[in-house]
Amino acid sequence: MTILLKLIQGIGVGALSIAVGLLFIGIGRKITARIQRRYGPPPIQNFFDIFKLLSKRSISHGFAFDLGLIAGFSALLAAVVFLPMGQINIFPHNSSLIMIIYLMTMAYLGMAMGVSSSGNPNATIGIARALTMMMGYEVPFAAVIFSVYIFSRTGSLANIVAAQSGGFLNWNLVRLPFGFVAAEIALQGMLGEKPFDMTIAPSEIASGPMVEMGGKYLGFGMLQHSIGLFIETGIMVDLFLGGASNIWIFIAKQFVLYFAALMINAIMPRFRIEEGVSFMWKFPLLLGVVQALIVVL
Amino acid sequence: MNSNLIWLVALPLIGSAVAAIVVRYKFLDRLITFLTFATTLFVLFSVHVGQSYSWGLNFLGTTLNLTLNVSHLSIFMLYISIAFGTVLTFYSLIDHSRMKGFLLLLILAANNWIFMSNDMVGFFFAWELMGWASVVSVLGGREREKSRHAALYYMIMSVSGSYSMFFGIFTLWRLTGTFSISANIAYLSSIVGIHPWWVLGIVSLFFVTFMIKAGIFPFHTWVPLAYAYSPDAFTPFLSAVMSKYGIYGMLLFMPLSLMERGFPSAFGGVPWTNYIFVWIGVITAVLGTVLAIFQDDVKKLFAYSSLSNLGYVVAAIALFTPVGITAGIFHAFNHLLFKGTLFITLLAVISRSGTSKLSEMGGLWKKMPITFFTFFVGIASAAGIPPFNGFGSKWLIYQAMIKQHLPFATILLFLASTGAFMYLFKAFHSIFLGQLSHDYDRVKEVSAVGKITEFFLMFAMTFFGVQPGYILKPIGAIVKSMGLKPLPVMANGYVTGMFSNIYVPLISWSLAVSFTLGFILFFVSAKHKYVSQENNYTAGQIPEDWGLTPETYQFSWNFYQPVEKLFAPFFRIKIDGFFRGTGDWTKTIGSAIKEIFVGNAQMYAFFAIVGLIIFVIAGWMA
Amino acid sequence: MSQSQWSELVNYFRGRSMWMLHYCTGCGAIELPPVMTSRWDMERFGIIPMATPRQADILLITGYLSIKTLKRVVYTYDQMSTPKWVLGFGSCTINGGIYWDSYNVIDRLDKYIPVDIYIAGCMPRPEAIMDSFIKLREMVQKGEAKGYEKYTKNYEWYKANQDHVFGRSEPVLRKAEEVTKSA
Amino acid sequence: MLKYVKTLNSMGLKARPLGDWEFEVLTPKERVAETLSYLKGSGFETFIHLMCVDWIDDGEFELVYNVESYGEAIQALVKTRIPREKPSMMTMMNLWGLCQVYEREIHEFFGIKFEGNPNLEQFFLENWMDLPPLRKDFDTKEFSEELFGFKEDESHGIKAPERIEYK
Repeated sequence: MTILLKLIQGIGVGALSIAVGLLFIGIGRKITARIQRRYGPPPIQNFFDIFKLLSKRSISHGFAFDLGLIAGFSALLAAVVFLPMGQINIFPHNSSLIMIIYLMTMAYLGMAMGVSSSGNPNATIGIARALTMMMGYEVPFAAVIFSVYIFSRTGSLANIVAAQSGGFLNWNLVRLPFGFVAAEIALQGMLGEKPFDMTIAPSEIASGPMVEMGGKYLGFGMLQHSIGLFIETGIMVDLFLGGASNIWIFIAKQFVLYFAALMINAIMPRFRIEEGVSFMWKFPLLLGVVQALIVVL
Repeated sequence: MNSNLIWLVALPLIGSAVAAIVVRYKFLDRLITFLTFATTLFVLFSVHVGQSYSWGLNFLGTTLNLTLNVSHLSIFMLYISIAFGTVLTFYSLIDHSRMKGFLLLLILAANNWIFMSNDMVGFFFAWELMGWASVVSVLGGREREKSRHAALYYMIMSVSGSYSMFFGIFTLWRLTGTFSISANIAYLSSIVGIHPWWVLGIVSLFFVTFMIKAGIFPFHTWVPLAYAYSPDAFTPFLSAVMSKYGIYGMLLFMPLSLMERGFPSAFGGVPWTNYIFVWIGVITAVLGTVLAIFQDDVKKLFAYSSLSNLGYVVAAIALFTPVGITAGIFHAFNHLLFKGTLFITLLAVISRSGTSKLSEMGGLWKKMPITFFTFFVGIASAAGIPPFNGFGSKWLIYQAMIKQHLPFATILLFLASTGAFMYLFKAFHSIFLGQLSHDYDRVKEVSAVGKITEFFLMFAMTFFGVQPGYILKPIGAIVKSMGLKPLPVMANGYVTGMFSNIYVPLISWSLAVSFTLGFILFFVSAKHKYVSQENNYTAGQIPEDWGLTPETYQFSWNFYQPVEKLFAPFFRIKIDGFFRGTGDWTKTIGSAIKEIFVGNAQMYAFFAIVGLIIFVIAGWMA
Repeated sequence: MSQSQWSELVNYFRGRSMWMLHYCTGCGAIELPPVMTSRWDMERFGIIPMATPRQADILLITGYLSIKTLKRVVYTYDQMSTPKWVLGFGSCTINGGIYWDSYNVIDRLDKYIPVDIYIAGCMPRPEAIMDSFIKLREMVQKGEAKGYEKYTKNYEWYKANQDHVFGRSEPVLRKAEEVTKSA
Repeated sequence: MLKYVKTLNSMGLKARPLGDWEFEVLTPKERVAETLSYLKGSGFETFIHLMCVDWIDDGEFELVYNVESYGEAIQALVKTRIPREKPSMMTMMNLWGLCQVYEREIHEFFGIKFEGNPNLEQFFLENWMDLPPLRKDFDTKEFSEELFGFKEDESHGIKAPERIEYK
């Protein structure tokens, strides 16, 4: 019975993350449009897009292509159930942050496998850029999460949230400010927003990994992006903003983080790849290391 | 007295002799090799912890006791090495590389002896046997000239390591009068509080050997050469099993808890000797990763990858905490499994494509789907992706490092892990994905034997990923035998780190459910049709008039060019700063080091003489 | 939900989200930036530019097409997945425009691929483009924009027209013997 | 500039200034290489363009080599006429490698053969079998009607503009 309950809960959380992610992207499009003095699409535009994509015919390059795209979506769906979000916490004893990060890696691997098996060099160039950028932002982010680990004496997100309970002053945002800034910059890279959006460069490499994806494949890609957005901002909320008491506050906090990322996105040009990586290894990493030093000493 | 122990050594020797007689008949040679491995595995089932066997040997008037002893660690190592050897020899029954079965059997004999030996003479003899047999094995690579050079290089390193160990053994013998390993270690741990520097010196002599064998920085230089130019069927064994001898040796000496009593602690409650060793491991991991990213030869790439993984292992076991040792041994096992698998699939790929250059392959996944999936599971394991087996150990290593409050080492290890993802994907893409060249139109999938092996390996990697308990329990026994508190392994798969827990089957269930949902969504949505690989952005049009061919669209050359640009200053430092230097002094030292590493005949002769002198001194001291 | 209701729903969503691949051949491409950016902002109708034919629903041909270009347009059109629509932009796609008697520029686009909407003008103003988007959206939502089905049904005719242009095996004009082949 | 005109005139070529920054040289076909190498040697190092004019009534093609001296900011037009029947010209690739492409284009559109140019294959056109299209005796309207099936009053109701006849 509990298994069934957990199953339903898990599917519910998955659906929620998709819906919230899509809505976020939609609102993000609207906000970006307003910053650029446009009217912008309706916030639910992404739901139209998803519906259209899933109902549109598409081409495939073979089973590896299919499997890769499904893996990209499903692995993230599998990861999101371990994320504590407000009062929804399906597996409270299994929310190891590193586990979630490695589960997300599976999604990237699947995605990379799928798009590269199409044989389109633009896709592979995009993937190579994405992996390079990943090496860039994961290092400062690792510095931050290990600082938080040592600081909170736990590696489980649920316990990290519990350790921050009791008001604003207990949030890691206040206690570990350098780490927060570093993680925020790393988050920008994780979300693939400008100035770190060299992976998806429509004018240079024909939108990179997505070049051969159409119809439902692109739909899966969008779903993956929306869940990824949900998880990444969710991790940040759990790590720094003290989690939340219920799901709505949690989503609100997530949106605050996403909003900040959007603002930077709307006004920034794009880095070259090695510039992006070296930026990540200078300023955010320095902050992360400073934070780690403060925590350890 | 358990005479079955002696069979573990004798059987491979007999098999080796028989195989050497029929070495001309290649299949027979391979068959005997496989049967011997299988029989040895069968004999191993009758071996249990605590058994021992010894016999006297009259040597220069004194009686020498050769002892075989089965500890928790040895039986673990024996099982994994022989089992992997059996799988490998089964697979290579029908491959075309120039590996000699009898040499592999000699190594097996040495392997069993090393893992069981409780006296240093036997240990040293087996070590030498293993070393020489593997040097000769390396000789049979595809590129004769290069493999000869690699073998020579490997030989030099291995011989210098042996001298060092020889010196260590005789020093110890002179101090204690016995060759027994356990007695010597007990002696060392008794005097470590009084003469820490002495103990450090003696142990270093051994550790140099072990580090050379495991290919740890700064003794890693032979690894890429020997791996890349050894016969393709031998490389899996070299990488998966033989690199573990060094780890085994280190683990033998680790219970000294190195200098805990004699030296002050560094950061995080780790004795500073161990602390340095942790950093050596971390540097190895990062160095291996960064260098692997730029390789074009796939075997070299995975050689550096092995380097990196052994760096992880060393960093973990050097902590000498329950989590660290568990994580280290677990990772050593996982590395054996996935890197063995990867090298086996490479054997399949290289024998079919005829090249080991990444830039010349591509698109093989349609031709070799099972090999492709095996490779995929292999790299997923190597990247530490759940639910495959590499995940648990990497996760535990992070836990162990964080527990000792070593954030910087952990960050660097994490960097190595992300970098690992990069080079693994590079290999994956360049071999299997991308455009298929017309040269490989006639490439076929591996034979039935190969398929069975690949399915088995895939199963093994998934099984030990989902159920790590089966491997964590014996490791727990090892940890206990070292006098530490083993990790609580609640049920199979429930891993408790010090910082958080994971229940691996839960991850697998979650993945299973989500994949089901993904497939349902995939098949519910609109239909798709399959198109050929030419039908991508060139729109089905191959502009051969412009001198472009499908291979032109294979993106595998200079795969990580931006990263190369990023690391370019460091490479400059290495060449300009280190060898050319800022002054004559540096120049002299630099050229001397260069001499050693580049190696001409005089230098090797010089090495031999130095070794001889050490030998004489050791004898005199004895 | 019945079949027709379902397709009505699908058509509604398709009309609300149309992604465009702009094939910029001629001078007309310069009219697109104002359409995309803040002056007219086509994103408010869910229309955004896409980088590859795989992702696109609308193929917007902005100008004259030489024989070589037309070949690529046909490839691109074939690479797009159904449902897909073509917008012919400017006089050039209608009757060749100022290139009406050129030796190398085709005159009518819908001989070679089915065009759902033509936008007349040389050049059409951005309002005209926006208007055509709205028209297309109405047509899609009513289920009238069926150019891709016409293409499948009359493929032989289209193919013959394409081959007539691409696959010439003898001179078009009678004065062939005067061609100074020796030159 | 005048010194070049003077020198060229003294070489027996007809040269005259066309403005402040341009002068033309009329040469017979055989002396083009000589003239151009003289100009290149005296500072006209940049080859800008090779043009062709179809003087159909004279039965001649006129080739115009446009070179420029950046140092003095003047251009020279070296003009030569060749008969329309079996037109041929020697290549100038040994002076400027760039000429290869221009000569290929001229060959494609006018049918002039350039001796010594290794590659005169089709460049812009595909599958072209008619008269070279930029010759005056090539009827583009008829071609267009024949190939693209264009009729002037075809259902669009748009009347095509009157065709300008070139004299």
